[in-house]
Amino acid sequence: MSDPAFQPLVWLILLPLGWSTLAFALGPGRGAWTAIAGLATQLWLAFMLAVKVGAGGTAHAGPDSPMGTAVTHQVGGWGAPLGIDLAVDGLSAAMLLLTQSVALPLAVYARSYFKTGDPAGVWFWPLMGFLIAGLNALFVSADLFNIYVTLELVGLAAVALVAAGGGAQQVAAALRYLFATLVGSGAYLLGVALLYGTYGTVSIATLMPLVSADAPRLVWIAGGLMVAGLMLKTALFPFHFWLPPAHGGAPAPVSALLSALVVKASFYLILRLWLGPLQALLPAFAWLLAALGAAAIFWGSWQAIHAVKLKRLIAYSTVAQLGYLFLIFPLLTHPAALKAGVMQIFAHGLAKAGMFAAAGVMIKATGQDTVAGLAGTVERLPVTLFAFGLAGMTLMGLPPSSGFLAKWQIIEAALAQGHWIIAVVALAGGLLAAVYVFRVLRQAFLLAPEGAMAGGVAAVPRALEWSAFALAAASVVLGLRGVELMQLLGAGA
Amino acid sequence: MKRMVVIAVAAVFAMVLGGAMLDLPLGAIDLRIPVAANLGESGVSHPVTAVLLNYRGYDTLLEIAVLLLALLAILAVLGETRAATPRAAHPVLQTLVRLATPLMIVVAVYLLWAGAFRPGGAFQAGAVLAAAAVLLHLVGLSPGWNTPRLKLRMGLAAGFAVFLAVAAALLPQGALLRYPPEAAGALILLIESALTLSLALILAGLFLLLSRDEEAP
Amino acid sequence: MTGGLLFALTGVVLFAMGVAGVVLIGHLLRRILAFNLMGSGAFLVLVGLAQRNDVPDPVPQAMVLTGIVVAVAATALALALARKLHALTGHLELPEDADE
Amino acid sequence: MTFAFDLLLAVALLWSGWRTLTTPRLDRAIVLFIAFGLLMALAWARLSAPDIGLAEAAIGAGLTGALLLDAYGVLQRRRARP
Repeated sequence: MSDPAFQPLVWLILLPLGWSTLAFALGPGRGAWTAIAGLATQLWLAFMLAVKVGAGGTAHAGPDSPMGTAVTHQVGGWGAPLGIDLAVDGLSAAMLLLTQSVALPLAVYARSYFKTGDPAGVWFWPLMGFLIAGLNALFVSADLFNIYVTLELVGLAAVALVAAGGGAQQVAAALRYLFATLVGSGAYLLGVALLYGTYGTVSIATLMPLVSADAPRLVWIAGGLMVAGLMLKTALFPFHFWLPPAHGGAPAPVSALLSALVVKASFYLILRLWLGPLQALLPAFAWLLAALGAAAIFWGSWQAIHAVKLKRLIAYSTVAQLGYLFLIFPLLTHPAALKAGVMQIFAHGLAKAGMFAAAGVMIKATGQDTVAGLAGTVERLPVTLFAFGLAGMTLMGLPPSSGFLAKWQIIEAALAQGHWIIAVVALAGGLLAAVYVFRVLRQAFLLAPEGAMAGGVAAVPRALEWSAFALAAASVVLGLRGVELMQLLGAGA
Repeated sequence: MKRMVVIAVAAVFAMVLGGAMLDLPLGAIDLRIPVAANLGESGVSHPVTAVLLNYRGYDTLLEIAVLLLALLAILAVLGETRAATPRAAHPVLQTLVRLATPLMIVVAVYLLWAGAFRPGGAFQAGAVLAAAAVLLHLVGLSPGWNTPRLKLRMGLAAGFAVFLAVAAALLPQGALLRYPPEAAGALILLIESALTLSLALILAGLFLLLSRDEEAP
Repeated sequence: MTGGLLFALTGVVLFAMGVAGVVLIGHLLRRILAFNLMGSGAFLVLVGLAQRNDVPDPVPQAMVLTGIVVAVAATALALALARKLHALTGHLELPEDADE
Repeated sequence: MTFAFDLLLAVALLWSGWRTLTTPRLDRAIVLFIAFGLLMALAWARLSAPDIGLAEAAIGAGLTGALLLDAYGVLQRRRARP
């Protein structure tokens, strides 16, 4: 373990960059096994890192920052503020663990999903590699400008995945998404520029005491720009306009990656700024964010209940579920609030990946992307329907799923501080989720109309059904093993 | 209506932000001091190159990944299309470009070499080479690109791969991209040479790949 | 006022103009132009504000070099998508999004 | 004196940026954008950042301009043969 070359946090960035470059060199349609082997190793690395952080870290290279860092790495050996520091605390370790745990089953899923010759799958593997590398790099970075570069890496890879091999609808959705993500990171970059201008550094750890000591008006504007840009990238209501077409129109494995991980990255960053350098400033906006979150829950659920297409329904459900994340901001003084937020990130990440994967199976089997077309699928695709149901259970927040744990903690933190309104919103959101989940399940249990299924349900590879099931089941089982995750969050903070 | 509102909001934003900039005291930290103080160990004497490839070399590593990704994204978005067949330009123009190309290569090599101690470096050198490739295409002396074959893909990825490999190989030194001071100059030159080649190919590729969908069915 | 601060203020106005352009303009190529103005504005603020005492600062200069390359990458991808959309639909404006 | 030049340059930047967005003809907008890029290169030189000036001229104005002009050319040709 003391070998300087064995540093999980560094390899979590180098490895996906390496295998995506290799997949690119191997050529069109190649690289699936490279990706799966790489992701399996990364999952192991993320686990090792979480164990290390949970145990208190080894304080390698550099003192503990005020961010409560457990494991740090000074790239180039210079150290902040001259160089760039990487830092992993409980929150980052949790995000890394989630990223690899969602990506690995989805890679197995995608290998079966993109049959040879599918134009959407030609460059899928290197694109996915850059996406995962960008996410991992974002979660470990402790430098605001470096984070800008990782944001662009994630954003461009995500846009390319939406558009790859698609028709006019996908290309239009990708363009909408591209402009949203570029304006979002542009606003973030301007905020970083203002911070650098004010203090002369972009290192998170160096900035913390400086901002707390003295924050001129310019820093407030910088904070506002950064958070606004990241809200746009997280698709918080009313900035959600780009999400449903992009997540609803992309191929199922891509939708799953985007909904489960990509939108969480920008949310993570808001949280990171909130708990870190902008600590003194942001609480002024806490209720604004919570109100937008509540609006997202109601608007997203309403749209999901009325969606015609299956994947649209799931995409609107993402808009709603992202709303929960913003409910925690007024509650953050209570320790349960952060735990609730991270549990919700995990619950939604696993469940939504499972749900999109299951939807992909149903669409492949029935040949159409509509809720109405699902009639009769329960007999042919029991595993997939079960997966969809389990994922739905997590989204509704039923015990013993991780979604239940997340909502329970939000409500606990809300009631402890007398903010019962937040508890009411959280409960109402669960009921609305039940409406759209049961809308799908009810349709699937209906008998197929005569003649409509003339072609029958097409056979679907087992790997598709079972990887969807694994993700959905994980979202439920995590509810039983949530304590370990919560302990990790306490570490290094 | 929407138009007026957006323009008004933008104007107010610019005024508020501009106003907040006017009476800003100097920052608490001045990175010019450590940049200059460590220049001796950085392996180059031009401060911007030192920041770009040493102090903040990790940013540059990820930035090359973004550029390679953009090329890959364009390949994925446009799919299989036939390359545009260039129309042959006037012979005088062709001769001019033929003469200019070796000159541009010399300029690129100079820029690459100069980057160590004065303005210049891999990006500028790569851009000049890319411009030469685009000119050759525009006057009809070289064809457009199809889906790149193995050799071309290796060339496109080489710069990033070398950079990544050096970054990883330096881990036993204690950290990612931690150049030993005595070898820093040579390693940076190695990375920059590989980057120049790949950047030229990628930048030219952005143009040559985009200009091909002309002939798409 | 110093030159650095002057260019930083210019950058703020360019950024505001660029964002307003991206929001208001439907034509995709013009939107791409607007995005580039926005980026140039942010770059000017980054270097100009840091050099408001007119002493060159290599750190933001290197950051802007990185930023310019990222911006050209984004521009090229945006153009590829716009050209693809034009080839598929014959239009250079985004269609209304509908769930059907 | 130098400040007067900077002021002139700043005004020229804003003017060319504004015209890029508002001029009715697309080809003019692109040419104005390339002019804007060259003015940016000049501004970088004034900010003692010749590295950025070189990159801006080559990549910002040069490559981006070439990509835009090429896209414009394709649109014209597609329009010419429907």
